[in-house]
Amino acid sequence: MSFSLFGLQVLNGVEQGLLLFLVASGLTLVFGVLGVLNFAHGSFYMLGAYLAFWISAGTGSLLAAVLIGIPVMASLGFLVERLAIARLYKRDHLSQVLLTYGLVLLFNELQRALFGNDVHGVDAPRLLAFRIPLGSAQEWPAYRVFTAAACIAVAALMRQVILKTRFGMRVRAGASNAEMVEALGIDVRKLFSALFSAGTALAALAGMLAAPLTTVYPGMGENVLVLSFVVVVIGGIGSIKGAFFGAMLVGLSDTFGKVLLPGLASAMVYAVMAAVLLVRPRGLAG
Amino acid sequence: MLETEALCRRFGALAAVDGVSLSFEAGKIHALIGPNGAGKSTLLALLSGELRATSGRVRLRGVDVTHHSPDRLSRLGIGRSYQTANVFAELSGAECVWLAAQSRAPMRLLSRAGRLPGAERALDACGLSSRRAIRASELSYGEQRQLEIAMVLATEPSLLLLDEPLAGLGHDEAQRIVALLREVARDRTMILVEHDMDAVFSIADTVTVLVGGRVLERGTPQAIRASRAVREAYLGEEQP
Amino acid sequence: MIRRALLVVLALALLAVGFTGDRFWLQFMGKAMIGCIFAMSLDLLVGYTGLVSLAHAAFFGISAYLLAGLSNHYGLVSPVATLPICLAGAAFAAVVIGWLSLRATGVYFIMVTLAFTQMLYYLFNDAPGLGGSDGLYVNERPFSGRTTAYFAIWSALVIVYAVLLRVLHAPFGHALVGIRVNEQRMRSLGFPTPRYKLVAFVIAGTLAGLAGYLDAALYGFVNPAEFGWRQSGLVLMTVLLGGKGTLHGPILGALLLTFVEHYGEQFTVHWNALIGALVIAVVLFLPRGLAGLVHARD
Amino acid sequence: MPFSRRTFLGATAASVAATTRVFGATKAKLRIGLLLPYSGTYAALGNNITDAMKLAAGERGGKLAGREIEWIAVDDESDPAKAPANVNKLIAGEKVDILTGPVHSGVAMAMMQIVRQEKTLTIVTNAGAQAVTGQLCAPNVFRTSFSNWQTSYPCADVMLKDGRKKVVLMFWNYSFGQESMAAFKEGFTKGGGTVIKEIAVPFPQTEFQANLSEIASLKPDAVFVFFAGAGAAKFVRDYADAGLRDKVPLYGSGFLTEGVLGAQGPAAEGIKTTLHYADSLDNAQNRKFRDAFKTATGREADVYAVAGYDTVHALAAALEKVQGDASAQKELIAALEGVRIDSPRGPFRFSKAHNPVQNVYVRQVKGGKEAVLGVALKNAEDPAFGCAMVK
Repeated sequence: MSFSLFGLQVLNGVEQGLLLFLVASGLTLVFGVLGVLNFAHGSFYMLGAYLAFWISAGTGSLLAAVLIGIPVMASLGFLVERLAIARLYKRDHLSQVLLTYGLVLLFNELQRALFGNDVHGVDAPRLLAFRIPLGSAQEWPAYRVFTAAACIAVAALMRQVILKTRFGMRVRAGASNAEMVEALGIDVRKLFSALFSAGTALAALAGMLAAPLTTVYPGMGENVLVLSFVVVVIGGIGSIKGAFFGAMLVGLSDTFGKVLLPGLASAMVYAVMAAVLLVRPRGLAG
Repeated sequence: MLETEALCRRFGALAAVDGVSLSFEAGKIHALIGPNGAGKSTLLALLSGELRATSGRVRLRGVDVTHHSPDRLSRLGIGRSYQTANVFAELSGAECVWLAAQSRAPMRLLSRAGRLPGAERALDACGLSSRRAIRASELSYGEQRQLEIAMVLATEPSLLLLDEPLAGLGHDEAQRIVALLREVARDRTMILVEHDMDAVFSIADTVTVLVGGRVLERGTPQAIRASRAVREAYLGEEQP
Repeated sequence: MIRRALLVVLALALLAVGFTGDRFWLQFMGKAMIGCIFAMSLDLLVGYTGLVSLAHAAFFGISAYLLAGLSNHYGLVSPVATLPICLAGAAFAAVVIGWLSLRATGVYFIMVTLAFTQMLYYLFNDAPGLGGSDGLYVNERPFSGRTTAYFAIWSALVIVYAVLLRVLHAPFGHALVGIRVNEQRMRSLGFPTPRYKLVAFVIAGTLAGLAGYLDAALYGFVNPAEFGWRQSGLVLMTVLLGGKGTLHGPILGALLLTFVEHYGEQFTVHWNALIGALVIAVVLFLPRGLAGLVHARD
Repeated sequence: MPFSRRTFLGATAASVAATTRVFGATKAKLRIGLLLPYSGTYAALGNNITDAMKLAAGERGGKLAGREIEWIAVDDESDPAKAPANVNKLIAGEKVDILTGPVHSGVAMAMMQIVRQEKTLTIVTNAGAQAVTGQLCAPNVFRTSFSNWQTSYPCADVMLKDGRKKVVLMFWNYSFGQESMAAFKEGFTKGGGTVIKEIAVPFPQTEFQANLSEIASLKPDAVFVFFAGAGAAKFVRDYADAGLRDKVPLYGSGFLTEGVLGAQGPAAEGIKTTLHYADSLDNAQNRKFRDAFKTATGREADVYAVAGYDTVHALAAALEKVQGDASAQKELIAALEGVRIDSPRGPFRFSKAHNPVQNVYVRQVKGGKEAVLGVALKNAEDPAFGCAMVK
């Protein structure tokens, strides 16, 4: 592999990791603070992508889709938390896994009923419909660069919110010790609702941003879900920073796995996860 | 019997136990006292293997056991109880003790368990024979503490580590436990962490005062009572 | 008492199906009983030891593939030879995967087991030499004829039930429950809990291997889809629907799911939503599963 | 003797009249089992096949050789792990006269295992696994769709004629992709071409960037790929986005653009593929079929629907030869073997291995539509490796 190709592949891996990070960040927040293993996170990603397709097909604007879709998905997240997740905080992981798995089945049917089974393409905003040369032979669409930048921006924003705001302080406190937060007189119910909505919105945002890149199809949430779990676990549950490095690791190992060990590429990511956990049983940040 | 040598345990920047070297003589009751956060429970957890020492050594009968797992230490004769009654709520008293006694038998997958004389003795010793069939969760708190000690005894330990065995008990119940502890300690070594100073001074053979993760003073109850340093650092702030 | 009587009636009813000779019911109930064995074996981990494993389908699949390999490449067919080899293979895999995964706890344990399942799935799915995504046939099957296979499965179910009952009432079983309730306490009492958990993991994995063996023997077909996390998830769902922490719960769950899958589809095209709603309802309102209902009446 | 749809329909009408007289109202319904995906990734395919089968039946007055039809559909979820139970449900439980389906090859393999034993008359309506009409071929198993070989082998010739000598292969690493590549390679190397790299992408992953960079650095004459469905949609967009479309021409088995042209948009322009059907095939049958399908379902017909459509027509023609008596299996099989129909895809008959003998067309995406450039291989017949029925 030539040096320039190597550099290109690193770029590919990082780019793949960034989008994965956006999905995984919501998952790790919910996981870390609420203690809930949310299998429906992938469904929120999928619904986000479908909304992006549906609204942008109607209005011709992806931006409009994001502006309308995010509040819709945040409300959906709020409802799901109130009606189902809130009853699980004191229950074991098995119940959480199964309840959210049940939600996955329901959301899949919802998608079928609302949008049908076809594969749809979503066009990138016209403003970004140009390409940037990358080396001599390959180009990158500007939209791909934009999503990568958007992911970095969201990551930076999240960092600011978590480190600098009152909400962020509560989230951090909740992640380390939920009982303590309660003892400090913070309304944990509200905090949890808000956080779950935020997590849902993050997943949906990731789906919307990804829609022009990935196309929109049934079952798209599940592939992403399993990979995000890998990211979260590698990073250490509840750690945004860990999720970031986990996403990079997964993105890079998947990219290089495909190029160097094509026969074992799929197993690669899981092997990396197993290896990380055998050395650090609570993830990179744990 | 049990010795520590420059034992340390850090949590990040905080040294909860900071260079503790102690020797616990066999057949005696040793009390660990000190203000909250002095590192007593941490020290106990280090001795029982539940926490790993950052540095330093623990020796049991001269053998280095610093990084042994809790179950291995238990099989070497160290039994331990916790700050709150730590019993199996769903099981009856007899079953709890019986289960504890099973830890000494080899792993048995298929055979039915017979009666275990050790378990019976432990139940008797703790005065729970008449309450044997009652579910642990339905016993009074004092009885649960008795049961916990019975479970430890069923593992036939030679050294007992007890973390605040009197915590949360009324006067009468505490008296009962103190009597029980005296009885139990007859042929065993005992290290206990306790806040009830009357109880400590009445049953302990030696008292060790920990402050800020270090040993401040060590001696007979009389000597400790008399120590000015202890008074200033500890007894002054917290009424015995 | 009532429960025991009901179970005996159920066992006899299942036995009676074997004498009908009806090819549909033989396979249908045969599959259902394999589901029972599979779910019971997982319950040993989930319900009794408190270990939520997503690797369970791996042992099912390994044993099934071993049978295919033995039959196709070595001409070994007789259950006397193949069953012990397949079970040993599943047990060995369980030792390795269990030993590695049990170093993690809680959610991390769930995720490591998921990683191993996925690794095996892709290994078998991507390797044409192992049949690839199309799977493999078991050219010669250990049991001649459906009726023989059915009775073999029935006997296996009864034996597994009896063995698990015995194990759970032995000191070992009590120790597992103790570990689920409070592992730290069990350790300080002197139980080498990692070893107990590993033994439980291996027993469960071996029994899952038995289920996989029977499945391959019944249908003569193995496929990587048997490894996937969806299969592991499905059997978890079975255990929870039926009621974890009991032996009859998983049996109820497996039978119920088999029937719901069969008839639910005729009821509505959105039958996956039906199953989703059922799962959610059970989690929220019947935390002890269907077995909880039976207990309530006891 | 291939005969046109019109004379064929005329014959049908006559024989319907005849059979009604013979069997009257006492004739039991014909039970046709459909083992198809109605949920999951392939649900759209399952629905199209089903609707086209019903459309064909409707064209025949809802009856085949005078017998009313009872459709028994089972959602196979494209899950091979559940396949044996689902097949058992249809064959032993529902006691179907004729089994049709599935889409997924893994499910087809499970199905083959059972139908070879049970001798149920089976018509495979999509899955292209070579073995179905190769190693595992059986007198009671027919296929109305294609074999993987048929969709890829002819493309080798097309590429060589276009002057592409050094190519990279890229495919989803599962049996469909592997078999397509093997067939292509066979034809391509025989014709003097060189495969400089084979890139296997784990199925069903849709992250292609790493491999696109590889292709860009290899600079081949062209790339031949196998992807389908959502993966195909994404691949084609990524390929164009990477700026490769204009530098390295893209070829593929027809599934690369089938059913996903809308999702691919302008990215698909210029891609050449080979397949036994194209939406724009210019013949009367195709126009009539597409109109009828659109009217009945509101959706555009596609290659999957064609297979369903032909299944019912072929079956009807054969059943008429045996007066609707599906239990006379030997005669029914012989009748099916003799069936010649004018399908929307062109002339259609079964080979000795019971796989379709059909034209394979070269298609190119022009203006968002699939334009037919010509016939890549006329009356393409699968080599049926390992089939005992081919002497």
